[in-house]
Amino acid sequence: MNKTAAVVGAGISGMQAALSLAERGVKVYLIEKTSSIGGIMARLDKTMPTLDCSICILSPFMLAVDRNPMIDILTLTDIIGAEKSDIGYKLTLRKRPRYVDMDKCTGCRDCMSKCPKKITLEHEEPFGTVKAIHFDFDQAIPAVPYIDAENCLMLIKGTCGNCAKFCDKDAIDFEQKEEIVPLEVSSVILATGARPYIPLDRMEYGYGRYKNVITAMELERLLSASGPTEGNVVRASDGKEPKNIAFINCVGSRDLKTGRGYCSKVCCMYGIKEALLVKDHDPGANVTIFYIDIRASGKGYEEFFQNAKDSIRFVRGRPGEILEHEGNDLLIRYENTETQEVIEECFDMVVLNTALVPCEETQQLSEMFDISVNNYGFFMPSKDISCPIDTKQDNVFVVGACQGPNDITDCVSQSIGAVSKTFSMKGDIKQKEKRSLPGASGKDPRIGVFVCHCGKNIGKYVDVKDVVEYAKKLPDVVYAEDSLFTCSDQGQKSIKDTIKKEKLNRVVVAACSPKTHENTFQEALIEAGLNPYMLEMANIRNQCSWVHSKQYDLATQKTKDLVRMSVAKARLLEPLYQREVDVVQHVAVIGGGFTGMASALEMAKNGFRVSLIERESKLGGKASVTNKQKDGTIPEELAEMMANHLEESNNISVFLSSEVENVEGFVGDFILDVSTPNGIEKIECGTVIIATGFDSADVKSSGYTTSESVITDEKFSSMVNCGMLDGKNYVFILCVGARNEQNPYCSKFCCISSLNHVRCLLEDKPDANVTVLYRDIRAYGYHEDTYREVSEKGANFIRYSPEMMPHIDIDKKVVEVYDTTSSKTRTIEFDYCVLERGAIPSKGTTKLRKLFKMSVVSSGFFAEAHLKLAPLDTALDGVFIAGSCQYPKGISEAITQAVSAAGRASIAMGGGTYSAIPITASIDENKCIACKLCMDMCPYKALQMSENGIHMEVITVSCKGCGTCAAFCPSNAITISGFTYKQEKEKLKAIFEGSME
Amino acid sequence: MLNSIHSCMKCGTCTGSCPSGRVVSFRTRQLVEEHCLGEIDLDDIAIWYCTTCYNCMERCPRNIDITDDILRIREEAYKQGKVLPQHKDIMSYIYRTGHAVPINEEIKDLRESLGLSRIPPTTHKFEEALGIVRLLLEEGGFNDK
Amino acid sequence: MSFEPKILAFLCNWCSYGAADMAGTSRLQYPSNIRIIRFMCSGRIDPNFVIEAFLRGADGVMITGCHIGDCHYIDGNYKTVHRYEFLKEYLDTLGIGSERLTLEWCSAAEGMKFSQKVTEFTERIRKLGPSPIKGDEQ
Amino acid sequence: MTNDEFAFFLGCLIPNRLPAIEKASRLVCDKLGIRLYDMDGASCCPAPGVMKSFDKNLWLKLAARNLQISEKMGYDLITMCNGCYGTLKDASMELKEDKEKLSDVKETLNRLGLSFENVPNVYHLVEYLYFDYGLDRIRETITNKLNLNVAVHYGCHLLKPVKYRRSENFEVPQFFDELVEITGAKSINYPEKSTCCGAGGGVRSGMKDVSLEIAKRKVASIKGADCIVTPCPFCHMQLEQVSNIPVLYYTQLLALAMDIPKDVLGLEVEL
Ligand SMILES: Cc1cc2nc3c(=O)[nH]c(=O)nc-3n(C[C@H](O)[C@H](O)[C@H](O)COP(=O)(O)OP(=O)(O)OC[C@H]3O[C@@H](n4cnc5c(N)ncnc54)[C@H](O)[C@@H]3O)c2cc1C
Ligand SMILES: Cc1cc2nc3c(=O)[nH]c(=O)nc-3n(C[C@H](O)[C@H](O)[C@H](O)COP(=O)(O)OP(=O)(O)OC[C@H]3O[C@@H](n4cnc5c(N)ncnc54)[C@H](O)[C@@H]3O)c2cc1C
Ligand code: SF4
Ligand code: SF4
Ligand code: SF4
Ligand code: SF4
Ligand code: SF4
Ligand code: SF4
Ligand code: SF4
Ligand code: SF4
Repeated sequence: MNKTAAVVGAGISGMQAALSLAERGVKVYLIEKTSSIGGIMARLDKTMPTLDCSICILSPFMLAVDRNPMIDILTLTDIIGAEKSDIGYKLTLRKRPRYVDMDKCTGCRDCMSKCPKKITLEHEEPFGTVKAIHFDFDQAIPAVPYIDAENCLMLIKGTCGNCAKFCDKDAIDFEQKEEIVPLEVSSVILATGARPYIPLDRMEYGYGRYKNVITAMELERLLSASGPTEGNVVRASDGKEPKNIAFINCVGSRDLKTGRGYCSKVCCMYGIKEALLVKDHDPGANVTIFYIDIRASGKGYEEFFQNAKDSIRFVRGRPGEILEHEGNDLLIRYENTETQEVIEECFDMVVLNTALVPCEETQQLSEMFDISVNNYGFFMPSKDISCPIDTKQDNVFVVGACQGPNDITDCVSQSIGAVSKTFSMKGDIKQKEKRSLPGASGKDPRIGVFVCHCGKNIGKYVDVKDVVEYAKKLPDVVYAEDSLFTCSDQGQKSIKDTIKKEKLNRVVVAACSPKTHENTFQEALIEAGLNPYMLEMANIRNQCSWVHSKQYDLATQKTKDLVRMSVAKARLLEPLYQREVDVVQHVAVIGGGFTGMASALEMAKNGFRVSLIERESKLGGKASVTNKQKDGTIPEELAEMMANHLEESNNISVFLSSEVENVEGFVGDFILDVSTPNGIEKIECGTVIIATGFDSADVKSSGYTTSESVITDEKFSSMVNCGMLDGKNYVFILCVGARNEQNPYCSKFCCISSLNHVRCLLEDKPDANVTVLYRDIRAYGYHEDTYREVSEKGANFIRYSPEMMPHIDIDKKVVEVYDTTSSKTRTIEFDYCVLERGAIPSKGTTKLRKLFKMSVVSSGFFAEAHLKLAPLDTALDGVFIAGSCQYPKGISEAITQAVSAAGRASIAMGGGTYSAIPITASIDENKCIACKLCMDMCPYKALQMSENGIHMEVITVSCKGCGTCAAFCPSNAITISGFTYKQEKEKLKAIFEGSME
Repeated sequence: MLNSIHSCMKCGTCTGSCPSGRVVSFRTRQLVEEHCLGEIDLDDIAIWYCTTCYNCMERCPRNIDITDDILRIREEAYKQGKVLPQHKDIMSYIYRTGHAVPINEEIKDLRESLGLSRIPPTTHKFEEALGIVRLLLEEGGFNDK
Repeated sequence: MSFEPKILAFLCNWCSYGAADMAGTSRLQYPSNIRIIRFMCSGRIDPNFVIEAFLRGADGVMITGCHIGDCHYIDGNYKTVHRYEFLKEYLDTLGIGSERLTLEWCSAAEGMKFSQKVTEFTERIRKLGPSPIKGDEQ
Repeated sequence: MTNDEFAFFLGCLIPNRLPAIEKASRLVCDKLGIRLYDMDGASCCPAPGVMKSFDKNLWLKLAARNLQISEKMGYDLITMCNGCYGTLKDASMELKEDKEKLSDVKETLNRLGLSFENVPNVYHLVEYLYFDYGLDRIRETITNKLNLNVAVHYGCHLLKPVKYRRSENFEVPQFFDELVEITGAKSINYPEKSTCCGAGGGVRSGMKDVSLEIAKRKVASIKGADCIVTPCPFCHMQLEQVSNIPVLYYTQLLALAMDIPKDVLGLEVEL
């Protein structure tokens, strides 16, 4: 029986899960309640901390989901019932009508321009309207509009019908009815995400009442170039650009009044991001952020925050209230808690950084599947920290923002992890189908040109018939035709038939953008027995008819030019093939902490042989210095249990007191020289997972030394674990060796582990006097509950500033600290003063980095391929990173990454071969002068010197085809398939061969 | 469910909400903090600036019953005899008349001219009831010295 | 008849080609003088292509790529920047003039920016008049 | 459901300083068919700002004595003052919720010869009018639609602490505005609408200048109003002292809308 899965919710989490499942050959039903996949991320302008354009990095992802034959996208669909069955679950789906026939619609938008009914979209309400027939956002997928039934004049009153009248494709179908569909699947992954909280119950901030108080999500839409104002930040009240903008943090989070005690984890950072973007739009704007603690806990976050300080004003203090004054200006009343001044200040616009809250159906779904929700209404993993994505049910998983606020990186890790857990590679999964692509046919070029009218989208602005006649005269063109919609079934059939009839061996389609339909036409070529790379598209719609729609003659002329250019390149097209490499079915895991052990176990479960290499004489990493967790887990016991499992597994060899000394080879076949107590061991493996964790920073960098009573976090941990604590007064100093000049990043785990220290201490000694000296308590997510709990129990928190580090007097056993929120210097006695240290990359990092030619980020931790969307991959194919070596983190996050990295490695190894994209560099040995220029330029380290040392060679499996090397080669020795110098030069030449005017 | 003042996270919402803090140097958050640390100065007149508007308490994101806590602080001050003379006067009025604001001849005339009873039907009119009020006050340790 | 410049644009596949598509979906109008050639990465754009374009008769060349930091291939566009600086000098030396070359960053959501930049650049070249080396080769 | 009959708790300020409010309230209630019975021997509520600050226990007992009077009369208690409401409502709720406190109070009152069994319900007139009596019934009595712009002031203790109040919305409440607007008057918005008048908590009695400064800032933000309307004699006094426009108590406004002549009401305002 083939396995199938339902993924519920198509945000980044759901899409990532669906793609990972599809990669494993699992049939996926991606169920989304709205009209498009994409979720929150599709509506963001940029993503922090890299300031990537959100839709740019997401669009290719969405397209990949759309095109994947293993994924069925079911939009406008809800789950209304679920029942356990023999294979998993029988679901009942309700599919709501779109009123547009997805097979017929081409996404031309003609209907929308003619629709008389305007409506507003969520998060865009004060700023702009769309039509009753619309897309939720420009890049929606499926790229088919839908009709909002509640607002369509036809559907409510039976009048209008304009859209139907103007749709050439007859795609509008008012007769569509709601359908109830059964679906049986073996597993369910819930990825229903979160909603931005609508802050109506914090009325003192006036949202909904004051026009110029908006939410961060609304600002995100304003900032977005494809949002309602095309990227202009304006006030809803008068359309003017605001000059004085305030952001307020923690609106609806860390707030028992609105029932949400948790911290939403992402809002500090997205707030800073939006503030910077506002500044970017208008450098003259004054931007202020009101905060309690800036929770920049994550890779690159602290640096992002520190840089933002140059242009953004940060005020510590949560405002009391906002009053609306004349001209809709806003008066904020607040206490600057660092000066204790009470201030009333006027702003033009106020942005509320609101919480993430669970989606409406969480409760209902939890009952349907009999899984738990926590007291805040998010899905709750059932097991302890060792399985943060499992639920009570074996085949139901919860990933992403639906189990609590998460940033994109964490969403992605969790999704890949869940898939890994659901389906182990070997046995269960059918092998990936290998497809051999057809080769070349015929020597001399025989080109067919297919010009599309795209309804009126091209036809109305360009003389298509004239273009066809023109095309027929071009060299090597043996056939040309026009059709109303080339992408339609009919259009594709015509291509396939003509290829056969006219013996075409190259095809030019002049139509929309290759980004939309290249794949569609490539499939048609394959079906007709042609190599898919014998296709060249001319983008005569998006880049011609639509942008010159008032210049019929010029547009027609340009269309001819574009066709001529494509034909010129087409004459030189050559077949390309998927590249396959054999992969050794063995993985090396470096580092034996929680992450390494979890990765190793997961890989063994997936059926691969594993070598686990640990530098120390014992497995477990930091487990022995970690204390009992809130959920009762004792890390040391967990580590022991995992170590036992490792031992029991026949598939795993553990090398203790061992280190990697040399690395050769590349994905599929690495050879590691490992120094073990028994000498050098050679390990041949297909992939490598690096899990080398972190080391603790030196207390000296903060000016401290340890003593009997001034102890490190680790010492304290051990003392707690052994019940050795004997004092009454405890002072904890946070950010020791962190967030300073030497280590300018935030180590993320230390606030959490410090709170855990305090919790354990107070459990043991409820009467202890505890003082925590902190800069920001970064108790992100549910850790806020621990922060609240320990302060309720009497732990005192005092905020210090890095300019005045707390002074420890070891002899007198007192700490002197300047308390910034009361502007007083306080002297606190201690029996023990605990230095909570930040993290630094573990000591072997530089060596490993050199061995594997990996990159690190500025903090020294390993660099991932993409911080948001590929956090476990590296620039090096076949090498993955996970856990605290990627960035310091807590145990459950580390284990999630471990499982996910195992998932990524399994996919790379599964099926025994590794396939790479066909667009690659190749080097003409005769032309190469071995100057090595290209080698330094390649971002993927895909070039190496040949064994004889006289020319470069391409490691084709690693090459991504960017072409950078080719651009640098002084002797034109490098060819990029699909974009060869000759092909492009022909294309370029062709531009000037006709008359351009 | 209300939380102990110790759970204060020093957010400043309370101070930012306080109508008095805008006029005088009374800082709600600081009062909470001082109470946590046992550093309250009961001689400081600041504790009497709170109008008991409840803004801080209704807005505190950590659900701390701030206004009630301020009243507890004042009770402590009263116990130590640290009260304002004006407030003491009011207590005396209540002791003497049952009213914090007793009637006077002018108002009596006004009442009559409005067609109301010259003396309102309160402890002003009912001696016996005033006696019980006094007994209660005395039991509570207050007598009009 | 007034001078109609011939403009050639090299676009990277990921961001700026997306921006050009977006300008279309948004029906933003710009002068029709431009012809686009797509590469996978702006880092691929060999100086030879640019020179070739001028030799063949282009009056202006536009290079667009992903914003710095957004490169699909990690850092290809950093290399583009360096090459751009070099090319400008070279164009001056050749007497073509560096002002006939421009480099712009456009994200896939910046259809508006793309159309504006094309319009501006076309106007700039129109003012400059025909390329001084036009017709020299061929 | 109450049947429009109440024990009428006067408090201190209304009978002893602002009898015109008492007059208007009695007249208006009469027109509305709400019967008010005097609470013989009632005292100060007692004043929350002072008494509750000094000795909460004593505060509770004195309040309970007042509640006891209404219980013995067999009616629920109604008050026209936010301060009295603050004390009596909160005290009644605490006694209802806390059995221990209740038995302690009972014991004390019994010892003094007062029997106290059931804690009566406590109403503020405007809350009662809106939530129980109903706008429609009031509307029937309005014969003289007022053409006024009114700045409404709620006062703090009518709304807070929220756990003991009828309206959950204390930031932007509507009910009093609606009550005001059925007279034909228009409630205008002003920035400091929900701000405290500054009188409570013993601040007016203790530090008058500070208290008046708070009131001044509040009143300064009122633009384009003909008068201020309050539901509380204490706020009333406070605002009157700093305002250039007249301050009316709600029943006075309602009385005017019922066409009750100013001289009967003892009102000397120009509107
Ligand atoms: C204003 C704002 C700015 C942000 N900025 C950043 C940033 O810069 N960087 C960063 O890392 N993170 C950022 N985040 C957080 C980030 O957007 C989220 O972590 C992430 O998008 C969550 O992805 P998800 O797939 O788990 O959930 P979502 O994106 O919420 O997707 C869930 C999907 O499930 C669908 N769905 C819900 N319920 C059902 C149901 N019952 N049946 C079917 N479908 C359902 C929804 O329609 C939605 O499409 C930001 C968040 C906000 C609100
Ligand atoms: C004092 C303290 C308290 C903590 N408290 C908590 C807590 O309460 N809750 C929580 O969630 N997290 C806590 N943490 C964090 C937690 O320990 C980490 O999240 C977790 O250990 C990360 O696991 P890891 O496997 O990625 O790294 P590590 O535990 O650091 O393991 C890395 C392993 O790799 C090995 N190694 C390193 N370099 C090499 C090399 N070149 N070759 C071979 N082997 C190598 C190391 O010897 C080590 O065994 C605490 C950490 C500390 C230091
Ligand atoms: S007009 Fe027709 S084909 Fe075009 S977008 Fe609308 S429904 Fe689709
Ligand atoms: S029928 Fe409905 S969707 Fe179509 S144009 Fe009319 S209102 Fe718009
Ligand atoms: S502290 Fe937490 S809840 Fe508050 S803004 Fe920052 S991330 Fe959001
Ligand atoms: S203690 Fe650690 S987690 Fe907390 S702020 Fe400092 S460096 Fe960051
Ligand atoms: S094409 Fe890009 S990835 Fe391939 S070798 Fe050249 S530079 Fe490296
Ligand atoms: S740049 Fe060209 S010549 Fe130089 S090593 Fe690379 S391929 Fe050879
Ligand atoms: S509002 Fe509450 S949590 Fe915030 S400072 Fe005041 S008392 Fe503390
Ligand atoms: S209750 Fe008191 S302390 Fe709190 S806001 Fe009102 S006046 Fe200030």
